Amino acid sequence: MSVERATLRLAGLSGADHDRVPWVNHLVDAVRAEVGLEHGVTPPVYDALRRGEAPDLLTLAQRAASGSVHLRLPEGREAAAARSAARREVGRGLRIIDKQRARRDRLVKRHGDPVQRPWIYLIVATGDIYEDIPQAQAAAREGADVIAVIRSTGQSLLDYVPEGATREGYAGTYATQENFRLMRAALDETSKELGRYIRLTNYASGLCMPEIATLAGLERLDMMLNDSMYGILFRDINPVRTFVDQRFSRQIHARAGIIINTGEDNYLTTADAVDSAHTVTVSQLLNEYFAKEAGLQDWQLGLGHAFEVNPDLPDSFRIELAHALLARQLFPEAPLKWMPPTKHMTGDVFRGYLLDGFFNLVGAMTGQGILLVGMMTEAVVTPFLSDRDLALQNVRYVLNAVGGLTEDFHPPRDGFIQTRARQVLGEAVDLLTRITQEPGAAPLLEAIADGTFGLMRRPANAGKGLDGVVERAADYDNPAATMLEEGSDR
Amino acid sequence: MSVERATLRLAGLSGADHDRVPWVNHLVDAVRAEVGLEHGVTPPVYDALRRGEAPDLLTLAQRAASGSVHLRLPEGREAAAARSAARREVGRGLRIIDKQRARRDRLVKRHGDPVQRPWIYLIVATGDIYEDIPQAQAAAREGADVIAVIRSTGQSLLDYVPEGATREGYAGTYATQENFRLMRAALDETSKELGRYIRLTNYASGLCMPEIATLAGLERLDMMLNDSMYGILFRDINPVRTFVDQRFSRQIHARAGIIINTGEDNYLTTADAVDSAHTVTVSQLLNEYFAKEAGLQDWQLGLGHAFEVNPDLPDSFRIELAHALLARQLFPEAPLKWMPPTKHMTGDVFRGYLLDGFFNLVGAMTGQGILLVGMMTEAVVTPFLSDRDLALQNVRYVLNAVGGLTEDFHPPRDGFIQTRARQVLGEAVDLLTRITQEPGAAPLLEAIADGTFGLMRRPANAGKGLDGVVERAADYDNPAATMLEEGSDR
Amino acid sequence: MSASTPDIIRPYGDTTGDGMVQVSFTLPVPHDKRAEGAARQLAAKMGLEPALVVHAKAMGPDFTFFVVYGSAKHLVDLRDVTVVEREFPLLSPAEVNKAVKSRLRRKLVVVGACIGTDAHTVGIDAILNVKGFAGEKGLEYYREIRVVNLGAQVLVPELVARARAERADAVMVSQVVTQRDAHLHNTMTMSAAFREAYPAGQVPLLVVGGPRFEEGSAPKLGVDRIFGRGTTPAEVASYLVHALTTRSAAAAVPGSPRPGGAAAPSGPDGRKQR
Amino acid sequence: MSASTPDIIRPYGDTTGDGMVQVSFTLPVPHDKRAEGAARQLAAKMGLEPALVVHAKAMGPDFTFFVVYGSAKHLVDLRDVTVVEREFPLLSPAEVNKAVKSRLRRKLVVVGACIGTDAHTVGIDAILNVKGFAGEKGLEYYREIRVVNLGAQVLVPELVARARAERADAVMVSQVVTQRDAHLHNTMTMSAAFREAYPAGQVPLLVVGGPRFEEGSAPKLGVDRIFGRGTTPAEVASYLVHALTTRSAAAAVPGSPRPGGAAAPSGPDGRKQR
Ligand code: B12
Ligand code: B12
Ligand SMILES: Cc1ncc(COP(=O)(O)O)c(C=O)c1O
Ligand SMILES: Cc1ncc(COP(=O)(O)O)c(C=O)c1O
Repeated sequence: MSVERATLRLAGLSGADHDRVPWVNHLVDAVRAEVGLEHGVTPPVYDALRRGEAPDLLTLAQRAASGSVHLRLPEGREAAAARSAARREVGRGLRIIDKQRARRDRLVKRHGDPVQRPWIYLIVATGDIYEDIPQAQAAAREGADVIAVIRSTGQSLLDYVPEGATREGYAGTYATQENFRLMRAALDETSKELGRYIRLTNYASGLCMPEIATLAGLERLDMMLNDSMYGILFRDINPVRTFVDQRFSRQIHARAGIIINTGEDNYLTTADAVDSAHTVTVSQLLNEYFAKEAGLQDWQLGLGHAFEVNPDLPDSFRIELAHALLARQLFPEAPLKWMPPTKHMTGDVFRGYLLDGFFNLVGAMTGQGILLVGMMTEAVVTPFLSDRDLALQNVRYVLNAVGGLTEDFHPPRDGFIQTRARQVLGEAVDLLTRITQEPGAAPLLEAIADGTFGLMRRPANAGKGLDGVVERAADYDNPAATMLEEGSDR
Repeated sequence: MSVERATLRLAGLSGADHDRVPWVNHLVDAVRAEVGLEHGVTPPVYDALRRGEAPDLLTLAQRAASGSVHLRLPEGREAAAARSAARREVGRGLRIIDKQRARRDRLVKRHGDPVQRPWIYLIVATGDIYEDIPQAQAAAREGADVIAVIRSTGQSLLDYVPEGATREGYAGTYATQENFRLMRAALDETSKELGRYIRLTNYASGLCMPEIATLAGLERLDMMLNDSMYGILFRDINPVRTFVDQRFSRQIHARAGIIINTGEDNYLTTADAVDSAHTVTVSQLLNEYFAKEAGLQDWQLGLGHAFEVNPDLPDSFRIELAHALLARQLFPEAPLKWMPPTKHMTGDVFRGYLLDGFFNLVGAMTGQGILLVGMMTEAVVTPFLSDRDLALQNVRYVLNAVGGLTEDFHPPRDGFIQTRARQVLGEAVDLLTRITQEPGAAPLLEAIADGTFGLMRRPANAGKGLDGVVERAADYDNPAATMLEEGSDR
Repeated sequence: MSASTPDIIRPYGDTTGDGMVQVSFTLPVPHDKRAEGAARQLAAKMGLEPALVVHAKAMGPDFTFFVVYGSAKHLVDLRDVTVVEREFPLLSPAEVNKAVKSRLRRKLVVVGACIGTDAHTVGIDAILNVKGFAGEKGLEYYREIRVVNLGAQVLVPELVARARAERADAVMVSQVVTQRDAHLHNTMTMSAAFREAYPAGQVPLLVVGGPRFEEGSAPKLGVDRIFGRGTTPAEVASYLVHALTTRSAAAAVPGSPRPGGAAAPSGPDGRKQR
Repeated sequence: MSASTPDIIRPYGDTTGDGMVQVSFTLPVPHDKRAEGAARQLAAKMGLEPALVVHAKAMGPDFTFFVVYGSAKHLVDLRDVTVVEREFPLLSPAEVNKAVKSRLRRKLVVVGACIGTDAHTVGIDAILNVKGFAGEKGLEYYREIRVVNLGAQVLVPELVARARAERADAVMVSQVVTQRDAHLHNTMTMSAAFREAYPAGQVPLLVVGGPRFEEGSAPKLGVDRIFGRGTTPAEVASYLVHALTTRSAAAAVPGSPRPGGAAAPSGPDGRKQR
């Protein structure tokens, strides 16, 4: 369903009614009610426009909302005409995405990439875009290379994308097209000021994953959180819907030159980081597989992993080193995303600051691509301005003073670290073997239903958003999907 | 002069008048005034006792203070008799020291040594022995293996040792025999409670170095700060007095089984830790030389060095590693004392806590013997109770979680670390060569006079306490010195 | 040191009575001498005297971060500290089961959820799931307790409906996200909805938990009890037995106040029932 | 954000006006619920509301360490902040030399020391020695200034005697150790001794420095000026020129107050001269 709405967004439909219900929702709902969605939303819509039901998409959506348009499934030549109109309009959207990608390339060339690896990734999460902006700019000035705007709790389960600039998120700010635009513009300014292109990140997840991915492409976001199973496992979203939405979103990301960030860290917030280390590896492999299928390149794969081993465990740091090295060696070309301790952070902010220092050290020593900066107040509040500043100071010290330790770091083949890495890899292979041996037509869906991942059972015929899943008819047409597959732009 | 007072202390003279002037001072001053000190203090004193000027040492000292005894230099048989009486009495003191050493050995056997290296060394510094005690016990419970009671500012320039339990020190607590006793007793209790022998440290430095060393031996202190040149350079104490006092003190330490801690860290609080790294090495070599000369064993040489490189310098951490490794390799048998950042600590206590973490890491990775625990409030106050607790938590995390990194740490021969270590060693050798090439009878004294160390010129005929330096006469006798030299106890 | 603590105490740096406290904060002003003066003013208003601004750092052009050490002039009077001591005995699972069986004569029904948009289930799962927390089994493990765990992001009407359907004796709600007081708003909405949906006096026991509720705020939020950081399942089970059995006893005496210290009949605004 | 800051501000966590502050301290009580209540009481007295005790840890049997986050209800009024702005222009060494030469017509004599038992000379050396500080040369480098640096642990009578002998225009004293207010006691002893030893109005300029003096406390301590953390030699040299030349001008008018804001004729106790 959200794939169809995303398609309309590509065709240029935006905005919402006075109840903040987006026009794309009205129009898709109307099509669904009158003709069904199994043929795609564009055939009835462009047919209606051709028939003069409305002068343009927006008016059509408005009229549809009040029930005053007639929609039908065109056939024959009319269908062909509707299709080609749709393709033309949707192509415009794709060309905007292409232009934004080109613009990013130009800006990166002009302002430059960060000088160091890992790139420094920081979160802002005030809930108010107008507080987020100065905080993001401040963070960039202090050294952040990537700014992630965390989403409000609950947005993932909204079956629409809110509209406009928002100031009322809880523990995060709504992902809206306008918020994207405002933040990107602010960071463009800051990039210029700093002579370094500052990347912007948000979340393509939840019930509106495809639409948000599309908006990200249109507004030149640079990275998106986008995991193949996160919505299923952690948001109880229907698995089929998730895989469908995910494919479309990743095609958009591939097209837009957006780096995806996957969510393996989440496994470790509920499961134990030592016992379940191999599930991280398995998830990375699955994410890689689906990403390649959707056309993403290696440099776009910000596969995730995290420093979540209980710090009271003997040799906990070296266990982390082993895990981080394993990921590094399995995906040598990917800009791995290394995420900080959260579960074992406490109200002792001094201890937290220290742990974050050693997390940074693992990141530096194992050549991670993206370093999500840890906050000493992790267990207390969403980050304060000063937390970010202190955290960046921590990163700078470690990269600058300690980073070179790589030269002296040579874990012996039969030493603790290499042995641990081999063990985790072995467990991952075992798990994958078990999954492929699941009986049934779709072993992965079966495995998910069986609770293989994160101990959560998620059957394919349950979960949120299930009613938005529609089986395609033989004549299903979606010009966006087609053009993304072809790589064409008109 | 203090050597003579120390000798009287060994002979059992203690206490002070109502103005808190110790009786040893009264008696030595009286001898000096009436006969001079060039023959040693004991011949006139034991001669007077033999002549019945007083029934015992204490009464003699009291009468001497009021000018009511007659003192003279005994000759011939009388001299021999006085000598042997003195030897007998001073021998008692040495036997107390021997007993305390045996007692330490027994207690260590009973309670055990710390399980890990480095030993964890913590400072208390309230100025009030009755606040110090619970703080020291708390620190031990949290993991400290060694407690150092910092001295009040100014004590080093007092030409007497204060008496009794004291509560009025500034930024440290007076070193007195009673304070030593109280703290040692409290820590004996705590050792029993914890099943781990907790060591106690103080400072044998300043104008009363030999007396304090003696009191330390008598009260079973386990380590003493004792540097061959600290007093000269940092307290402007006369060089000759310092070397004389130092020799005697170290003989006492050797006898008492006390580990000395040298003060190379001090060079780096005024000079730059990179430029002057080699002065640390030179000082370590000198301290080793003088220590061996005084009979100290390798296991008693807590040679000092410190983490004082400017943390803003690129690779600062690896420079520290190079310096720490160099010391480790030059003195493989010595329990090196590794000291935390102080100069570059600021009011940013979070940053300070992080730096201390990486300081701890160097300590663990290079196998240091004694780790002086750094405090996040270094730039602010003498440590709070909570600072110590947090600092110990820091140490525990690093030793436990990160310490094993040693296994993976192999600085390549031509890499940054080994190259830097070789450079420092080269500079140290050059400096020693230059010193031995100084013209004059005592090249080291000349070098000190010339400002070779710490850029401070300290001529041999100047400095505080010069008037307490007396050239020995041919018949100089000091039974303590003799017995220490001989290793005899009666 | 130990033995008897005096009634009046002050913070302790390294000497009894020194009052020493560490504070850090950000002021929305550029870093200059005026900013440092402003920091000192704030410290003085907080009662620190003397106060030393030991660290001040510009964070961009508009903000300055400060670290201050100072002696707090306030005295802490331990006699004024009201401790919500556990108002019930801690029971073993066997004792809980026995008590439920003998006093309720049926299984005790618990319905739990993370409400609102909160998706942090680890805390409530720690209490409810068999797996439990800190070595203690969760409520599911108790033979005489029936647990219905609705999981995350449950809407209040849904929770009320389910509680009614299951004839819940107790409703357990977790709230972890506190930004903009989300936990307080959600809890109050929930308790209001229950009072609306049930006849007076028949509302199930309302229990909320989460790491950042203020102690003693249960009446204000309209719930019976709050559990905070580090709660263990046994505490919760013991509380349920205590509260429900006292309540059923009290119910015999019409008009008697509801049990559980926190459930005093009037909230701070003078009326608990809306 | 920038442009004009409002007059009334509050601490900033992540939202304008949220007042968020971090506090840590130790209370001399065993760690239990009462201790946490005591911590909340202290936080409340410091004006934090709400206040969350986010960390509490026993430190042995008698002490508990706390970390608290909370919203400080205090408002900071920037209009009430009195900033001791530099009351003199910052001069280059050449300008200082020229001013001394033309106005004093002789070398300016400075006698410096760490007094009492304080042996921290790095600070005063940074100001006086040629080597200097933060890239600026120290006062020894100035052709028209004669520096007598007495070093560490100088006794006050010794300092007074030397200042008289050298006919010092200014006496510079450093105090770094602050435990038990050592720096304050030593400074007051020093200033009293100078007032004793010199006829009224002829006391040399008394300047103290160190990282932990309270701003604005010069009158209380009986000195002319205090320099704090991060002082540079040029600031001190410029101040000397300013203070001494204003003073010599003022000296022409008998009875006129001494120059330098801090040297107002009466201290807080109403009489500066003892
Ligand atoms: C794990 C975790 C997650 C996991 C949650 C997985 C899951 N299934 O629960 C994931 C990764 C999904 C997640 C996501 C988010 N999280 Co989160 N998360 C955490 C983390 C790291 C640990 C929380 C935890 O599990 N604690 C362990 C449990 C056992 O403790 P507890 O919850 O306190 O429970 C105990 C007691 O409080 C009590 N209790 C709790 N509930 C109840 C209920 C009853 C009835 C009773 C009796 C007792 C009780 O008993 C429990 C056992 O003792 C914390 C940071 C931290 N270190 O605390 C952040 C944290 C809670 N998360 C936070 C945020 C903001 C989010 C997001 C909203 C971020 C975003 N915008 O995307 C998202 C979205 C989630 C959402 N919609 O709510 C913030 C909340 C900030 C605030 N104060 O408002 C925190 C503090 C991190 C931070 N500093 O930013 N998170
Ligand atoms: C270096 C140092 C030492 C060196 C000193 C070497 C020397 N020759 O000075 C040594 C190792 C000898 C030392 C010893 C001790 N130290 Co120390 N030391 C420090 C340290 C690490 C740095 C101080 C420093 O040099 N700062 C750099 C200079 C440039 O800064 P500054 O002094 O603030 O000076 C600037 C301004 O304040 C101003 N200024 C200062 N003086 C003056 C004077 C005038 C006239 C003017 C105009 C300006 C001015 O201008 C300067 C340039 O901007 C600090 C910790 C820290 N990181 O701050 C502890 C510290 C100062 N030491 C401390 C202590 C307790 C001691 C001892 C007393 C410990 C003991 N009991 O043994 C001993 C004994 C010394 C004694 N008798 O006084 C404490 C003081 C605690 C307190 N607040 O009371 C500190 C804070 C460490 C701690 N947390 O315990 N120390
Ligand atoms: C991969 C991934 N997607 C999405 C999210 C965001 O969660 P929600 O969808 O609840 O906004 C997260 C949270 O960290 C994540 O890790
Ligand atoms: C080697 C050594 N001796 C002695 C001291 C103590 O100084 P003081 O003699 O001033 O008490 C120190 C100070 O750290 C030191 O390092």
